Amino acid sequence: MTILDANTTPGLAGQPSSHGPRRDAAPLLPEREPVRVLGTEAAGTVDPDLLRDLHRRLVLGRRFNQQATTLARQGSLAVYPSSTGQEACQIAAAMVLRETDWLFPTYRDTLAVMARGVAPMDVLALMRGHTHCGYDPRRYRTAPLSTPLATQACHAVGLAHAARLRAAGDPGGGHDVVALALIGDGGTSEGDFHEALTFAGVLNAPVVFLVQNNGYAISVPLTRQSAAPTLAHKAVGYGITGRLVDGNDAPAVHAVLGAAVEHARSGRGPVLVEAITYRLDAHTSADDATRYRTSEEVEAWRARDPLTLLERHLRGAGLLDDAGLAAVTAAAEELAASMRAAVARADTPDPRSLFSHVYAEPTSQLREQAAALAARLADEASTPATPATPAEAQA
Amino acid sequence: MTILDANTTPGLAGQPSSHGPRRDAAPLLPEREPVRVLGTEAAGTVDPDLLRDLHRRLVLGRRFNQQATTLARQGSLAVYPSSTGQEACQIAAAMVLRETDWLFPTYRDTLAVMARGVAPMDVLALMRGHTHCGYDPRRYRTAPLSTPLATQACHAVGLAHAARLRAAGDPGGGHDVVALALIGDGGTSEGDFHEALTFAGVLNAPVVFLVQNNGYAISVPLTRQSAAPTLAHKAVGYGITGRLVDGNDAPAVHAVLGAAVEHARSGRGPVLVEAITYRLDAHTSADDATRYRTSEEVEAWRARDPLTLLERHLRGAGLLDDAGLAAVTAAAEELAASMRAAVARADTPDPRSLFSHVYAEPTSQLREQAAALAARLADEASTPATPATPAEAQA
Amino acid sequence: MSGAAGTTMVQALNTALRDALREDPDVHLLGEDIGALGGVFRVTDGLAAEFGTQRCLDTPLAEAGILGTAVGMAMYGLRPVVEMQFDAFAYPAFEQLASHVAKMRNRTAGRLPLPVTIRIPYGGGIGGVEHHSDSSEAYYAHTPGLHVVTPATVADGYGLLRAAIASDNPVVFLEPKRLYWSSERFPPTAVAPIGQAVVRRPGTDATLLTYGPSLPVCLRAAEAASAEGLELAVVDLRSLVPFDDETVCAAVRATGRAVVVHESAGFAGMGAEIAARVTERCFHHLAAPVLRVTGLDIPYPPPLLEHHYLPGVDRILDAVARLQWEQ
Amino acid sequence: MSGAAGTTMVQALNTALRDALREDPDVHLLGEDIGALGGVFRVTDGLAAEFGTQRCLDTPLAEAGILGTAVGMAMYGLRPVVEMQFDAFAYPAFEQLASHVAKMRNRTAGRLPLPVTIRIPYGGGIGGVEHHSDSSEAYYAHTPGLHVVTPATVADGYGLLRAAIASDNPVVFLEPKRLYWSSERFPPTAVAPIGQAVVRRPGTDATLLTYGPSLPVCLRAAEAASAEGLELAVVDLRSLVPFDDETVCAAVRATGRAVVVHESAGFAGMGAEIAARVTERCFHHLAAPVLRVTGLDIPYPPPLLEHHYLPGVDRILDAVARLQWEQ
Ligand SMILES: Cc1ncc(C[n+]2csc(CCOP(=O)(O)OP(=O)(O)O)c2C)c(N)n1
Ligand SMILES: Cc1ncc(C[n+]2csc(CCOP(=O)(O)OP(=O)(O)O)c2C)c(N)n1
Ligand SMILES: [Mg+2]
Ligand SMILES: [Mg+2]
Repeated sequence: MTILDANTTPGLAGQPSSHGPRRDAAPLLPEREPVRVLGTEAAGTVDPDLLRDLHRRLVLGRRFNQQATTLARQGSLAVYPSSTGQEACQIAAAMVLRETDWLFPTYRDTLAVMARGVAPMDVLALMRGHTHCGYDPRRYRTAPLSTPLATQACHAVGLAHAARLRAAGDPGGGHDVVALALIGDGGTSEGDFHEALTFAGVLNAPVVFLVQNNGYAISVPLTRQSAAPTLAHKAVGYGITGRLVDGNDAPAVHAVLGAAVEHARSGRGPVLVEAITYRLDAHTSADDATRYRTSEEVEAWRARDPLTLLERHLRGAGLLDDAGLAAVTAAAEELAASMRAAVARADTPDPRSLFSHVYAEPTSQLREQAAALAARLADEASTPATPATPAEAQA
Repeated sequence: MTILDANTTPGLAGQPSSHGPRRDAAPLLPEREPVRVLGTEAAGTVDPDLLRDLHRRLVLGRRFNQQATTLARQGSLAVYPSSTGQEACQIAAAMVLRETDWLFPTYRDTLAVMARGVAPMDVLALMRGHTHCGYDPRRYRTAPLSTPLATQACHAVGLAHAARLRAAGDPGGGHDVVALALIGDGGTSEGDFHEALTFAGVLNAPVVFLVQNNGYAISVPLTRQSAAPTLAHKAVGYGITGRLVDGNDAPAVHAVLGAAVEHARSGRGPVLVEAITYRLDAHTSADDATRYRTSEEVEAWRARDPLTLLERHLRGAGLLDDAGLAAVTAAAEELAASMRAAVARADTPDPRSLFSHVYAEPTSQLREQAAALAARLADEASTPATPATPAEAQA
Repeated sequence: MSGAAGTTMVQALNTALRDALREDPDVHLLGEDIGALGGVFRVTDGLAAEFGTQRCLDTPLAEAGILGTAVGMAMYGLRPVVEMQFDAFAYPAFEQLASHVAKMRNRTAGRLPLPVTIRIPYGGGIGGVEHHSDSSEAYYAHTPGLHVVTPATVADGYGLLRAAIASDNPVVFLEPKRLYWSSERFPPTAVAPIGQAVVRRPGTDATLLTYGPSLPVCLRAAEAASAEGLELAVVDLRSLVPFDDETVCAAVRATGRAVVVHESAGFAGMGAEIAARVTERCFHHLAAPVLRVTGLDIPYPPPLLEHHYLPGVDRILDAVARLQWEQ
Repeated sequence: MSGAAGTTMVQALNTALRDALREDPDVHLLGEDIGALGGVFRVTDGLAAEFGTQRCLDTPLAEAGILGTAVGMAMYGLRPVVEMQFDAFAYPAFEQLASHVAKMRNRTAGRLPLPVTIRIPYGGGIGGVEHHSDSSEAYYAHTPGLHVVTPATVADGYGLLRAAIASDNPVVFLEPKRLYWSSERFPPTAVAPIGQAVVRRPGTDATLLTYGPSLPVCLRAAEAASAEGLELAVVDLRSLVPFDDETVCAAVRATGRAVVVHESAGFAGMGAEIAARVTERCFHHLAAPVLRVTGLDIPYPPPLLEHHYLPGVDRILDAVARLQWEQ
């Protein structure tokens, strides 16, 4: 069996072999209703420590989103795309991964990236306008926050495939890596999403796609984005497993994603998980969500806030008391304070860095341009600043 | 009801409305085995005239493929991608359309284009190297043969959507148009295929996608192209109906495609039909198919040649005798002879045409370039031809 | 549409779309978030309300699909106007643009013209994060079969967009993001012809050749030079394809010196074409080589560094100074 | 690999890939039909047999997916070599190329270099039907972060491809289809440095600047000119990015006259950059403007007309004649 092999059934009856063998569709189709844990009997069987850990991370994540949104309003960040309401997905995505696994986030997945160990201000470097990616992707095994939608899904497949290739040559070398690609409901319409799933299926790559279906792509509702029964129904078209989970139910997301990651790791193929969730904030700090959705709708979802759902369960099960909550809240405030302090300390990037990493070695053209810039900067430094309008300063 | 409405079921239980309503998946899934007519009881119920018509067109189509391949070998065509073995799909695709419907063919779908009424040499103009498209797409409601794979699927959706928009404003205006997009199994991997299906589903456009799954994309077998149970299983991921048919069974393709076109026309939504077939010839006249497939495989499929299958049925049912066959064969020979004659007559295109249709009005830049070319041509005409090596003549 | 403070570029574009939708039932808009939201820059604000969600269609999030759908709509006789959300997010549609939009008329010997307008907000200077500030005009200008225009004034925003929509050619309509909120006093109403450059400022000593977001910068540079006694002419190309050789060459010949200014990366950029063709046509009138002041040959920088990337007044004046006045 | 008739370009490229696969286990090939078929031009012939279908991987038919997968592979430390089947079929991958391949090193401050080689057969002259003859080098050359090279000789086919694969930069490697079957006597074995142009023929009267498929045409033109007493130097750029200003400017200064020759459409093409930068740097050495002989500004024509489109010896000599010898 090569690493490309997958579970297959015999080909279509009566057709010569060039068209087959083909898979059985039934096991690939998602469940009819999203998987839920909270409010079901299963909730009682989840490890209390896991539940408390999830809760703590949700609280911290929520505070991170709030603080970053405030910083954006104050102009310290160019923009911030909050994941308030989607924290369960964010947190679970990072928690189910091993250190050697790779995460492929979008611009909205700042909490998942932070949960990989990246310092808050480094997560936000992109939005601060300081640098395109504030952390070392290799060190944290976390790709840069991807803005061009769905493109990162292809990268996840390639990386997962490469790891399998390495594992084949070096079984004990720590290459049993899973790649987890995050994507939004809107992103699933892009051609790159389709091509990534096609490659994943054919290569049987150890990759998991988590679609955070928050109901909107900026202003466009899911009903105008896709006519599919569920987005998880797309999986069968690639011969991969589709799963559907309540994205606001933290232990449910954790369980389904965890199973998906182990499915992929064990060579049983890629998994597409659709998590049904909602962003309670606007698309970004620059967006006006009242233009495209009603406050009734937002309130209906606020009642299903992942934090509320989990807190209610923890309280009911006697796993969280006021003291516990106070401790978590204090930690969250500390995080927020550290973010404010870091922003206050923030330095301006060095213009010489503009040329440092375009190529392995600068071309003669870039050396000339760097020298010209250096000369201009030296000039500016030596001449007294002339009053400039903001527009002129920019130009 | 707007033209964008589609049949839907209520949303996912327990989710507020922004994520739904969503469709029921079951009716969208394809049949487990390809639809067949020949060799089943249904064969007896098909109109004998239709069967004879199908047969006649298959014979003519086969001869067209053979003659065009020969012309390519002789250098009269730059290249020819034969559809030998796929004639049932080609013929049925054209037959199920009304004159007002539109066809969106690929390079391989020459027979379908001819069946729309285009003269053989005009179909082949692209391969002759004479012009990019030898016919008037508006007159024949047939898009140019598309070489960039899957791109035409988007055009089909846009055209179908536009026709519905016009129909809404002018119900009696003959705008109840269906667009039929042809595509290969390989083409389904392209992002444009995905985006076309996404748009078709959301717009509920009257479009039918016929995937001629001939088992190969040039040399790449289906098993390396997609891990899907069948390509028809992709449909559910877009909320559109998937159908599976034996592409070598002419009355079966005719029936399934005909039903699909009427499904689309009646506003019930797009349909994706996968027809399982095989190209008996190489990818094109320039391809060496022995590099990637065995003669055993080819022979196994030759036994399922659509022409053989239909002829066997017609003979068995007493619908075709030797005289009937001779008449059809004679018509095919006449077609072949007319193709040879047309090639012999073939003119060289006028170089001034290079500039005629780049823009609605030539730019001053193009006027300059056209004048320069005219001057060169005048020069050449007035100076005695100097002996040039072929390479120099080209350069 | 215009208040006391004047009409903004966004408003002018909005009015152009509204007028086109009113006058021609075949005009249809499609793109991401152009309906209820009115587009991320609000250029389509209110149009879905007035013309319905069919004629101002929120599409799925797939740029090749958007442009490919527009191609099919145009094949049926409609006149689609596509909005790409940002410059870099038009790249997924590059194949549809290069292989179909640009070629359909030609490959069908004129039988299938595609009157599609593709609106693309482009350029930087607005503090956008990566992939939100590309200047992609050279890609389009190099693709035969496309017209490529870009307004630098509010009046041209209206006039060129009307002309683009009315054109039977596919037109890439590049909207300088930096100028979206610039405003002019008089509401624009006239169609501006495609293919004609315009002299925005007369001058005798050297000629600045520019377009789109760099026009205001050039005008400021000319102002500054004038204060030092140098009169710089400023030409706004408006249309990159077709190119107005006549106006440009006349302006350059009159001064014998020229600097091309644009904000995209310089290497193999539009400025190279301008410099090359001006030199071919005006060589013996030139006292100095045509110089270029452009964006750097690096990926567009993060917001806090973008001012180093963008051509500014100083760099333009430096280039003018290098035009060898001693001769 | 080389018979009595010499080594062909296809064979040289094949050998380069084989040698790279042998020497470095991290090198992986991926593309459409590169396995059993050996590629439609047979450049990967025999490599799947020798190195297995994993290292010479037949992919699904999806160019963005191919390049995006290669990006991911490179992120894990592999050295992917992608084959695009034809020039125009690389367009679907344009977003991955422009927004990721070109930018990844820069946006990660050097932490995620992408040593990806993207082989693209390009150009016309082989009787290909539409979409099979595009010259797309200007799109890539205008995109900062990419290296762009193109061999014009069999030896460079080997040498530049080895250098491209060994490079830690992403390299767009453009293979002139017209030269695939040209052959040279000695089997190539040496790596050719990226970024260095080479003078293929010395000359004193004017300099032809060219690359890829147009080199042989320029050499024939120089031959013909020589017969009439004019000695034309011919420079083969080999590397469009980085650009070898030194070699090019020296060659132009030596003759004072230059013509750029390439086969892609002229408008905003690579020739514009060459003409503009040579003029900027050598203005006072020039007796005449740098002229361009290029493909026409039209979509690539059908095979029976392509000879009118391609720069030929006559057009080159015409341009040389227009270099104002009376001065
Ligand atoms: C290729 C591309 N096209 C367009 C955009 C602009 N854009 C940024 S976010 C967004 C909506 C994305 O929606 P979704 O995928 O559902 O993710 P969400 O924002 O809801 O997390 C759009 C259209 C982009 N970033 N990339
Ligand atoms: C976008 C694009 N990529 C690559 C090609 C080159 N190409 C031409 S035909 C072909 C195989 C197509 O296979 P399939 O879709 O199954 O159709 P078939 O040839 O079997 O009819 C390829 C790869 C192309 N024409 N367009
Ligand atoms: Mg969303
Ligand atoms: Mg096929």
